[in-house]
Amino acid sequence: MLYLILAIVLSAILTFYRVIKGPSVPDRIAAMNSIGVMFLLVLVLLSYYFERKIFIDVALIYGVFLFINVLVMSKYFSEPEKGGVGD
Amino acid sequence: MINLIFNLLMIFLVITAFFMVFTKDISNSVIALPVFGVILVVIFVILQAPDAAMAEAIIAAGLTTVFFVITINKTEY
Amino acid sequence: MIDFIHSLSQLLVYVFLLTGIYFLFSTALGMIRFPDFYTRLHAGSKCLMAGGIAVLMGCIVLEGIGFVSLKLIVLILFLVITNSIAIHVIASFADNYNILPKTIVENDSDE
Amino acid sequence: MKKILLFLITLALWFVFAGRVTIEVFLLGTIICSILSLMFVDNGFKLVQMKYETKEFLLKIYYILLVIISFIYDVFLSAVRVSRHAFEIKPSFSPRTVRIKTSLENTNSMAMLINFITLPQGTLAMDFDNLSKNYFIHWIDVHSDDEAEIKKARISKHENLVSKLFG
Repeated sequence: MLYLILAIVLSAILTFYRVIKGPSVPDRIAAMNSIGVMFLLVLVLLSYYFERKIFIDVALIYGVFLFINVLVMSKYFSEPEKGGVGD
Repeated sequence: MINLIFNLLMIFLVITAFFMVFTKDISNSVIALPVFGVILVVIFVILQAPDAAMAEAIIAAGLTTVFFVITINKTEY
Repeated sequence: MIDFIHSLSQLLVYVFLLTGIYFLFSTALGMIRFPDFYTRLHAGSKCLMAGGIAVLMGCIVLEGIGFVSLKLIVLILFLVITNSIAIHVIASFADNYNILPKTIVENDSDE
Repeated sequence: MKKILLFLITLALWFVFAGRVTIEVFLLGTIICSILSLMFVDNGFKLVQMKYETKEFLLKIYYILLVIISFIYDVFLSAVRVSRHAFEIKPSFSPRTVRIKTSLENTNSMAMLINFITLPQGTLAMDFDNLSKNYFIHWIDVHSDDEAEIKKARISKHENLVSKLFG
Protein backbone atom coordinates (compact mmCIF):
# COMPACT_ATOMS: atom_id res chain seq x y z
CA MET A 1 0.00 0.00 0.00
CA LEU A 2 2.84 2.41 0.79
CA TYR A 3 4.43 2.03 -2.65
CA LEU A 4 1.18 3.26 -4.23
CA ILE A 5 1.19 6.35 -1.99
CA LEU A 6 4.83 7.00 -2.90
CA ALA A 7 4.02 6.77 -6.64
CA ILE A 8 1.09 9.19 -6.35
CA VAL A 9 3.17 11.72 -4.37
CA LEU A 10 5.96 11.53 -6.96
CA SER A 11 3.51 12.18 -9.80
CA ALA A 12 2.10 15.16 -7.88
CA ILE A 13 5.61 16.60 -7.55
CA LEU A 14 6.08 16.18 -11.30
CA THR A 15 2.80 17.99 -11.95
CA PHE A 16 3.93 20.93 -9.81
CA TYR A 17 6.46 21.75 -12.57
CA ARG A 18 3.54 23.01 -14.65
CA VAL A 19 2.52 25.38 -11.83
CA ILE A 20 6.02 26.86 -11.70
CA LYS A 21 6.52 27.24 -15.47
CA GLY A 22 3.09 27.79 -16.94
CA PRO A 23 2.80 30.35 -19.71
CA SER A 24 -0.66 31.52 -18.65
CA VAL A 25 -3.12 31.51 -15.77
CA PRO A 26 -5.50 28.67 -16.97
CA ASP A 27 -2.52 26.28 -17.19
CA ARG A 28 -1.83 26.83 -13.52
CA ILE A 29 -5.50 26.39 -12.56
CA ALA A 30 -5.71 23.05 -14.41
CA ALA A 31 -2.49 21.81 -12.78
CA MET A 32 -3.82 22.86 -9.35
CA ASN A 33 -7.00 20.84 -9.97
CA SER A 34 -4.93 17.76 -10.85
CA ILE A 35 -2.77 18.05 -7.72
CA GLY A 36 -5.88 18.39 -5.56
CA VAL A 37 -7.52 15.22 -6.88
CA MET A 38 -4.24 13.28 -6.49
CA PHE A 39 -3.89 14.20 -2.82
CA LEU A 40 -7.58 13.34 -2.30
CA LEU A 41 -6.73 9.80 -3.44
CA VAL A 42 -3.75 9.80 -1.06
CA LEU A 43 -6.12 10.61 1.82
CA VAL A 44 -8.36 7.64 0.92
CA LEU A 45 -5.38 5.25 0.73
CA LEU A 46 -3.96 6.50 4.06
CA SER A 47 -7.29 5.63 5.66
CA TYR A 48 -6.72 2.00 4.67
CA TYR A 49 -3.11 2.03 5.90
CA PHE A 50 -3.88 3.36 9.40
CA GLU A 51 -7.24 1.48 9.56
CA ARG A 52 -9.16 4.48 10.89
CA LYS A 53 -12.33 5.07 8.89
CA ILE A 54 -12.80 8.71 9.95
CA PHE A 55 -10.15 9.85 7.45
CA ILE A 56 -12.57 9.37 4.53
CA ASP A 57 -14.62 12.28 5.90
CA VAL A 58 -11.60 14.55 5.47
CA ALA A 59 -11.46 13.50 1.80
CA LEU A 60 -15.18 14.26 1.32
CA ILE A 61 -14.86 17.73 2.87
CA TYR A 62 -11.77 18.51 0.81
CA GLY A 63 -13.55 17.49 -2.40
CA VAL A 64 -16.32 20.03 -1.81
CA PHE A 65 -13.92 22.90 -1.22
CA LEU A 66 -11.71 22.05 -4.21
CA PHE A 67 -14.76 22.47 -6.47
CA ILE A 68 -15.59 25.86 -4.92
CA ASN A 69 -11.96 26.97 -5.44
CA VAL A 70 -11.95 26.18 -9.15
CA LEU A 71 -15.31 27.89 -9.74
CA VAL A 72 -14.36 31.10 -7.90
CA MET A 73 -10.91 31.30 -9.53
CA SER A 74 -12.22 30.92 -13.07
CA LYS A 75 -14.97 33.46 -12.47
CA TYR A 76 -13.00 36.27 -10.86
CA PHE A 77 -9.62 36.18 -12.67
CA SER A 78 -10.64 38.27 -15.64
CA GLU A 79 -8.57 40.21 -18.17
CA PRO A 80 -6.69 43.15 -16.66
CA GLU A 81 -8.14 45.60 -19.20
CA LYS A 82 -11.73 44.70 -18.48
CA GLY A 83 -11.52 45.74 -14.84
CA GLY A 84 -13.79 44.41 -12.15
CA VAL A 85 -16.60 42.13 -13.15
CA GLY A 86 -18.48 42.92 -9.96
CA ASP A 87 -20.26 40.53 -7.72
CA MET B 1 8.86 3.66 4.59
CA ILE B 2 6.38 6.10 6.11
CA ASN B 3 9.33 8.29 7.15
CA LEU B 4 10.44 8.59 3.53
CA ILE B 5 6.99 9.82 2.43
CA PHE B 6 6.91 12.24 5.38
CA ASN B 7 10.31 13.76 4.50
CA LEU B 8 9.32 14.01 0.82
CA LEU B 9 6.15 15.91 1.74
CA MET B 10 8.18 18.26 3.97
CA ILE B 11 10.54 19.10 1.06
CA PHE B 12 7.53 19.66 -1.22
CA LEU B 13 6.03 22.03 1.39
CA VAL B 14 9.20 24.12 1.48
CA ILE B 15 9.34 24.31 -2.34
CA THR B 16 5.72 25.50 -2.47
CA ALA B 17 6.32 28.16 0.18
CA PHE B 18 9.42 29.51 -1.59
CA PHE B 19 7.52 29.68 -4.88
CA MET B 20 4.72 31.61 -3.20
CA VAL B 21 7.10 34.19 -1.77
CA PHE B 22 9.53 34.79 -4.65
CA THR B 23 7.27 34.84 -7.72
CA LYS B 24 6.68 38.03 -9.71
CA ASP B 25 2.95 38.07 -10.41
CA ILE B 26 0.58 38.12 -7.46
CA SER B 27 -2.04 35.83 -9.05
CA ASN B 28 0.49 32.97 -9.31
CA SER B 29 1.03 33.24 -5.58
CA VAL B 30 -2.71 32.93 -4.92
CA ILE B 31 -3.03 29.88 -7.18
CA ALA B 32 -0.26 28.08 -5.27
CA LEU B 33 -2.03 28.61 -1.92
CA PRO B 34 -4.46 25.58 -2.13
CA VAL B 35 -1.52 23.30 -2.93
CA PHE B 36 0.14 24.50 0.29
CA GLY B 37 -3.11 23.77 2.13
CA VAL B 38 -3.55 20.23 0.88
CA ILE B 39 0.04 19.22 1.70
CA LEU B 40 -0.53 20.50 5.23
CA VAL B 41 -3.74 18.41 5.42
CA VAL B 42 -1.86 15.23 4.47
CA ILE B 43 0.87 15.96 7.03
CA PHE B 44 -1.77 16.41 9.76
CA VAL B 45 -3.36 13.09 8.76
CA ILE B 46 -0.03 11.25 8.98
CA LEU B 47 0.50 12.74 12.47
CA GLN B 48 -2.91 11.24 13.56
CA ALA B 49 -4.92 14.43 13.99
CA PRO B 50 -8.07 14.27 11.83
CA ASP B 51 -9.93 17.16 13.50
CA ALA B 52 -7.09 19.60 12.84
CA ALA B 53 -6.98 18.28 9.29
CA MET B 54 -10.70 19.05 8.79
CA ALA B 55 -10.25 22.60 10.11
CA GLU B 56 -7.21 23.12 7.90
CA ALA B 57 -9.09 21.83 4.83
CA ILE B 58 -11.90 24.32 5.43
CA ILE B 59 -9.75 27.34 6.30
CA ALA B 60 -6.68 27.15 4.05
CA ALA B 61 -8.26 25.53 1.01
CA GLY B 62 -11.68 27.13 1.18
CA LEU B 63 -12.06 30.47 2.93
CA THR B 64 -8.68 32.18 2.57
CA THR B 65 -8.31 31.56 -1.16
CA VAL B 66 -11.80 32.88 -1.92
CA PHE B 67 -11.14 36.04 0.11
CA PHE B 68 -7.81 36.67 -1.63
CA VAL B 69 -9.26 36.13 -5.12
CA ILE B 70 -12.19 38.50 -4.55
CA THR B 71 -9.85 41.11 -3.01
CA ILE B 72 -7.50 40.97 -6.02
CA ASN B 73 -10.45 41.36 -8.37
CA LYS B 74 -11.81 44.42 -6.54
CA THR B 75 -8.52 46.34 -6.49
CA GLU B 76 -6.26 47.52 -9.30
CA TYR B 77 -3.14 45.40 -9.42
CA MET C 1 -14.07 -22.87 -3.08
CA ILE C 2 -14.19 -19.95 -0.68
CA ASP C 3 -10.40 -19.70 -0.89
CA PHE C 4 -10.61 -19.39 -4.67
CA ILE C 5 -13.07 -16.47 -4.48
CA HIS C 6 -10.85 -14.73 -1.92
CA SER C 7 -7.75 -15.03 -4.10
CA LEU C 8 -9.73 -13.86 -7.15
CA SER C 9 -10.88 -10.70 -5.38
CA GLN C 10 -7.31 -10.10 -4.21
CA LEU C 11 -6.13 -10.32 -7.82
CA LEU C 12 -8.89 -7.89 -8.90
CA VAL C 13 -7.73 -5.37 -6.28
CA TYR C 14 -4.16 -5.47 -7.60
CA VAL C 15 -5.34 -5.05 -11.21
CA PHE C 16 -7.47 -1.99 -10.33
CA LEU C 17 -4.78 -0.29 -8.26
CA LEU C 18 -2.02 -0.81 -10.84
CA THR C 19 -4.30 0.53 -13.60
CA GLY C 20 -4.97 3.62 -11.48
CA ILE C 21 -1.25 4.20 -10.90
CA TYR C 22 -0.57 3.90 -14.65
CA PHE C 23 -3.22 6.51 -15.51
CA LEU C 24 -2.09 8.94 -12.78
CA PHE C 25 1.53 8.72 -13.90
CA SER C 26 0.53 9.32 -17.51
CA THR C 27 -1.38 12.41 -16.31
CA ALA C 28 1.78 13.85 -14.77
CA LEU C 29 3.84 13.01 -17.85
CA GLY C 30 1.27 14.46 -20.24
CA MET C 31 1.02 17.67 -18.23
CA ILE C 32 4.74 18.26 -18.80
CA ARG C 33 5.27 17.12 -22.38
CA PHE C 34 2.22 18.21 -24.38
CA PRO C 35 2.74 21.33 -26.49
CA ASP C 36 -0.59 23.16 -26.35
CA PHE C 37 -3.00 24.28 -23.64
CA TYR C 38 -6.07 22.39 -24.83
CA THR C 39 -4.23 19.10 -25.38
CA ARG C 40 -2.78 19.53 -21.90
CA LEU C 41 -6.33 19.91 -20.63
CA HIS C 42 -7.26 16.62 -22.33
CA ALA C 43 -4.53 14.89 -20.34
CA GLY C 44 -5.65 16.67 -17.21
CA SER C 45 -9.28 15.59 -17.48
CA LYS C 46 -9.59 12.10 -18.93
CA CYS C 47 -6.56 10.30 -17.54
CA LEU C 48 -7.14 11.91 -14.13
CA MET C 49 -10.77 10.78 -13.96
CA ALA C 50 -9.92 7.24 -15.14
CA GLY C 51 -7.18 6.93 -12.51
CA GLY C 52 -9.41 8.22 -9.75
CA ILE C 53 -12.30 5.88 -10.60
CA ALA C 54 -9.91 2.91 -10.83
CA VAL C 55 -8.29 3.55 -7.44
CA LEU C 56 -11.65 4.09 -5.71
CA MET C 57 -13.13 0.93 -7.25
CA GLY C 58 -10.12 -1.02 -6.01
CA CYS C 59 -10.80 0.32 -2.50
CA ILE C 60 -14.48 -0.77 -2.79
CA VAL C 61 -13.52 -4.32 -3.77
CA LEU C 62 -10.98 -4.40 -0.91
CA GLU C 63 -13.58 -3.25 1.63
CA GLY C 64 -16.56 -5.48 0.84
CA ILE C 65 -20.16 -4.56 1.63
CA GLY C 66 -20.67 -2.00 4.37
CA PHE C 67 -21.21 1.65 5.16
CA VAL C 68 -17.69 2.63 4.11
CA SER C 69 -18.16 1.31 0.58
CA LEU C 70 -21.45 3.25 0.32
CA LYS C 71 -19.53 6.38 1.31
CA LEU C 72 -16.96 5.65 -1.40
CA ILE C 73 -19.74 5.22 -4.02
CA VAL C 74 -21.09 8.65 -3.03
CA LEU C 75 -17.54 9.99 -3.46
CA ILE C 76 -17.27 8.49 -6.98
CA LEU C 77 -20.59 10.02 -8.10
CA PHE C 78 -19.66 13.41 -6.62
CA LEU C 79 -16.24 13.35 -8.29
CA VAL C 80 -17.63 12.46 -11.73
CA ILE C 81 -20.31 15.17 -11.70
CA THR C 82 -18.04 17.82 -10.16
CA ASN C 83 -14.89 17.40 -12.20
CA SER C 84 -16.59 17.51 -15.61
CA ILE C 85 -18.21 20.82 -14.66
CA ALA C 86 -14.85 22.14 -13.44
CA ILE C 87 -13.01 21.21 -16.66
CA HIS C 88 -15.72 22.80 -18.81
CA VAL C 89 -15.57 26.00 -16.75
CA ILE C 90 -11.76 26.15 -17.13
CA ALA C 91 -12.02 25.67 -20.92
CA SER C 92 -14.67 28.37 -21.25
CA PHE C 93 -12.53 30.73 -19.13
CA ALA C 94 -9.52 30.09 -21.37
CA ASP C 95 -11.66 30.85 -24.42
CA ASN C 96 -12.57 34.21 -22.90
CA TYR C 97 -8.89 34.80 -22.03
CA ASN C 98 -7.96 34.76 -25.77
CA ILE C 99 -5.84 31.63 -25.82
CA LEU C 100 -6.01 30.19 -29.33
CA PRO C 101 -5.37 26.54 -30.23
CA LYS C 102 -2.09 25.90 -32.01
CA THR C 103 -3.32 24.36 -35.27
CA ILE C 104 -6.76 25.75 -35.91
CA VAL C 105 -8.84 24.20 -38.69
CA GLU C 106 -12.33 25.63 -38.97
CA ASN C 107 -14.82 23.05 -40.16
CA ASP C 108 -18.14 24.84 -40.36
CA SER C 109 -20.66 22.23 -41.31
CA ASP C 110 -23.96 23.04 -39.64
CA GLU C 111 -26.92 21.07 -40.84
CA MET D 1 -45.94 12.14 -1.90
CA LYS D 2 -43.10 14.49 -2.81
CA LYS D 3 -42.41 15.26 0.84
CA ILE D 4 -42.18 11.59 1.78
CA LEU D 5 -39.85 10.82 -1.15
CA LEU D 6 -37.51 13.69 -0.35
CA PHE D 7 -37.56 12.72 3.34
CA LEU D 8 -36.52 9.14 2.56
CA ILE D 9 -33.68 10.25 0.25
CA THR D 10 -32.22 12.67 2.79
CA LEU D 11 -32.57 10.10 5.59
CA ALA D 12 -30.65 7.53 3.53
CA LEU D 13 -27.87 10.05 2.89
CA TRP D 14 -27.82 10.85 6.61
CA PHE D 15 -27.28 7.19 7.52
CA VAL D 16 -24.52 6.85 4.92
CA PHE D 17 -22.67 9.87 6.26
CA ALA D 18 -23.13 8.88 9.92
CA GLY D 19 -21.72 5.41 9.32
CA ARG D 20 -23.75 3.43 11.90
CA VAL D 21 -27.38 2.70 12.77
CA THR D 22 -28.35 3.41 16.40
CA ILE D 23 -31.42 4.97 18.02
CA GLU D 24 -29.77 8.37 18.69
CA VAL D 25 -28.68 8.77 15.09
CA PHE D 26 -32.21 7.90 13.94
CA LEU D 27 -33.89 10.45 16.24
CA LEU D 28 -31.56 13.31 15.32
CA GLY D 29 -31.79 12.43 11.62
CA THR D 30 -35.60 12.44 11.70
CA ILE D 31 -35.71 16.00 13.08
CA ILE D 32 -33.12 17.43 10.68
CA CYS D 33 -34.42 15.64 7.59
CA SER D 34 -38.04 16.69 8.23
CA ILE D 35 -36.97 20.33 8.47
CA LEU D 36 -34.93 20.03 5.26
CA SER D 37 -37.71 18.30 3.33
CA LEU D 38 -40.23 20.95 4.38
CA MET D 39 -37.84 23.71 3.30
CA PHE D 40 -36.85 22.39 -0.12
CA VAL D 41 -40.07 20.78 -1.30
CA ASP D 42 -40.90 23.66 -3.64
CA ASN D 43 -37.47 24.53 -5.01
CA GLY D 44 -35.91 21.10 -5.27
CA PHE D 45 -38.38 19.54 -7.65
CA LYS D 46 -38.54 22.57 -9.88
CA LEU D 47 -34.98 21.80 -10.98
CA VAL D 48 -35.66 18.19 -11.89
CA GLN D 49 -39.16 18.86 -13.32
CA MET D 50 -40.79 15.98 -11.53
CA LYS D 51 -44.09 15.28 -13.28
CA TYR D 52 -44.02 11.53 -13.84
CA GLU D 53 -46.00 8.59 -12.54
CA THR D 54 -44.45 5.84 -10.49
CA LYS D 55 -44.10 3.37 -13.38
CA GLU D 56 -42.26 5.91 -15.51
CA PHE D 57 -40.15 6.78 -12.50
CA LEU D 58 -38.75 3.24 -12.28
CA LEU D 59 -38.00 3.41 -16.02
CA LYS D 60 -36.07 6.65 -15.42
CA ILE D 61 -33.92 4.91 -12.81
CA TYR D 62 -33.07 2.22 -15.38
CA TYR D 63 -32.03 4.89 -17.90
CA ILE D 64 -29.89 6.67 -15.31
CA LEU D 65 -28.02 3.43 -14.56
CA LEU D 66 -27.53 2.88 -18.33
CA VAL D 67 -26.13 6.40 -18.75
CA ILE D 68 -23.69 6.02 -15.84
CA ILE D 69 -22.38 2.65 -17.03
CA SER D 70 -21.81 3.86 -20.60
CA PHE D 71 -20.19 7.01 -19.17
CA ILE D 72 -17.60 5.10 -17.13
CA TYR D 73 -16.85 2.69 -20.02
CA ASP D 74 -16.36 5.58 -22.41
CA VAL D 75 -14.03 7.39 -20.01
CA PHE D 76 -11.72 4.36 -19.79
CA LEU D 77 -11.75 3.86 -23.56
CA SER D 78 -10.76 7.48 -24.14
CA ALA D 79 -8.11 7.59 -21.38
CA VAL D 80 -6.20 4.70 -22.96
CA ARG D 81 -6.14 6.60 -26.25
CA VAL D 82 -4.84 9.81 -24.67
CA SER D 83 -2.28 8.13 -22.39
CA ARG D 84 -0.75 6.31 -25.35
CA HIS D 85 0.34 9.69 -26.66
CA ALA D 86 2.07 10.56 -23.41
CA PHE D 87 4.61 7.74 -23.63
CA GLU D 88 5.68 8.32 -27.23
CA ILE D 89 9.10 9.72 -28.10
CA LYS D 90 7.74 12.65 -30.09
CA PRO D 91 4.04 13.27 -29.43
CA SER D 92 2.21 14.27 -32.62
CA PHE D 93 -1.34 15.54 -32.76
CA SER D 94 -3.83 16.75 -35.30
CA PRO D 95 -6.43 18.69 -33.30
CA ARG D 96 -9.21 20.79 -34.77
CA THR D 97 -12.16 22.86 -33.58
CA VAL D 98 -15.64 22.09 -34.84
CA ARG D 99 -19.03 23.81 -34.54
CA ILE D 100 -22.03 21.53 -33.98
CA LYS D 101 -25.69 22.49 -33.92
CA THR D 102 -27.94 20.79 -31.43
CA SER D 103 -31.67 20.14 -31.56
CA LEU D 104 -32.51 19.86 -27.87
CA GLU D 105 -35.16 22.15 -26.44
CA ASN D 106 -34.94 21.85 -22.68
CA THR D 107 -32.36 23.83 -20.71
CA ASN D 108 -31.51 21.02 -18.32
CA SER D 109 -30.81 18.55 -21.10
CA MET D 110 -28.50 21.00 -22.87
CA ALA D 111 -26.48 21.48 -19.68
CA MET D 112 -26.44 17.69 -19.24
CA LEU D 113 -25.11 17.25 -22.78
CA ILE D 114 -22.24 19.67 -22.09
CA ASN D 115 -21.14 17.62 -19.10
CA PHE D 116 -21.59 14.47 -21.14
CA ILE D 117 -19.41 15.72 -23.98
CA THR D 118 -16.57 17.06 -21.84
CA LEU D 119 -15.17 13.85 -20.39
CA PRO D 120 -15.44 10.93 -22.84
CA GLN D 121 -14.53 10.21 -26.46
CA GLY D 122 -11.69 12.68 -26.83
CA THR D 123 -13.74 15.85 -27.02
CA LEU D 124 -13.72 19.03 -24.97
CA ALA D 125 -16.60 21.49 -25.02
CA MET D 126 -15.12 24.98 -25.28
CA ASP D 127 -18.04 27.37 -25.54
CA PHE D 128 -21.80 27.43 -25.93
CA ASP D 129 -23.81 29.98 -27.87
CA ASN D 130 -27.25 30.35 -26.34
CA LEU D 131 -29.08 32.07 -29.20
CA SER D 132 -28.22 29.87 -32.17
CA LYS D 133 -27.64 26.71 -30.08
CA ASN D 134 -24.14 25.92 -31.28
CA TYR D 135 -21.42 24.11 -29.42
CA PHE D 136 -17.74 24.80 -30.06
CA ILE D 137 -15.88 21.54 -29.60
CA HIS D 138 -12.13 20.94 -29.52
CA TRP D 139 -11.13 17.52 -30.85
CA ILE D 140 -7.96 15.51 -30.48
CA ASP D 141 -6.90 12.79 -32.97
CA VAL D 142 -8.86 13.58 -36.11
CA HIS D 143 -6.88 12.86 -39.27
CA SER D 144 -9.34 13.24 -42.16
CA ASP D 145 -12.87 14.39 -42.91
CA ASP D 146 -14.36 10.90 -43.06
CA GLU D 147 -13.25 10.19 -39.53
CA ALA D 148 -14.90 13.41 -38.42
CA GLU D 149 -18.27 12.28 -39.79
CA ILE D 150 -18.07 8.98 -37.89
CA LYS D 151 -17.32 10.73 -34.63
CA LYS D 152 -20.07 13.26 -35.26
CA ALA D 153 -22.55 10.40 -35.57
CA ARG D 154 -21.35 9.07 -32.21
CA ILE D 155 -22.21 12.38 -30.55
CA SER D 156 -25.76 12.30 -31.96
CA LYS D 157 -26.21 8.82 -30.46
CA HIS D 158 -25.42 10.21 -27.00
CA GLU D 159 -27.79 13.08 -27.72
CA ASN D 160 -30.65 10.64 -28.29
CA LEU D 161 -29.89 8.96 -24.98
CA VAL D 162 -29.95 12.25 -23.09
CA SER D 163 -33.15 13.41 -24.79
CA LYS D 164 -34.82 10.12 -23.84
CA LEU D 165 -33.89 10.76 -20.22
CA PHE D 166 -35.10 14.32 -19.80
CA GLY D 167 -37.72 14.63 -22.50
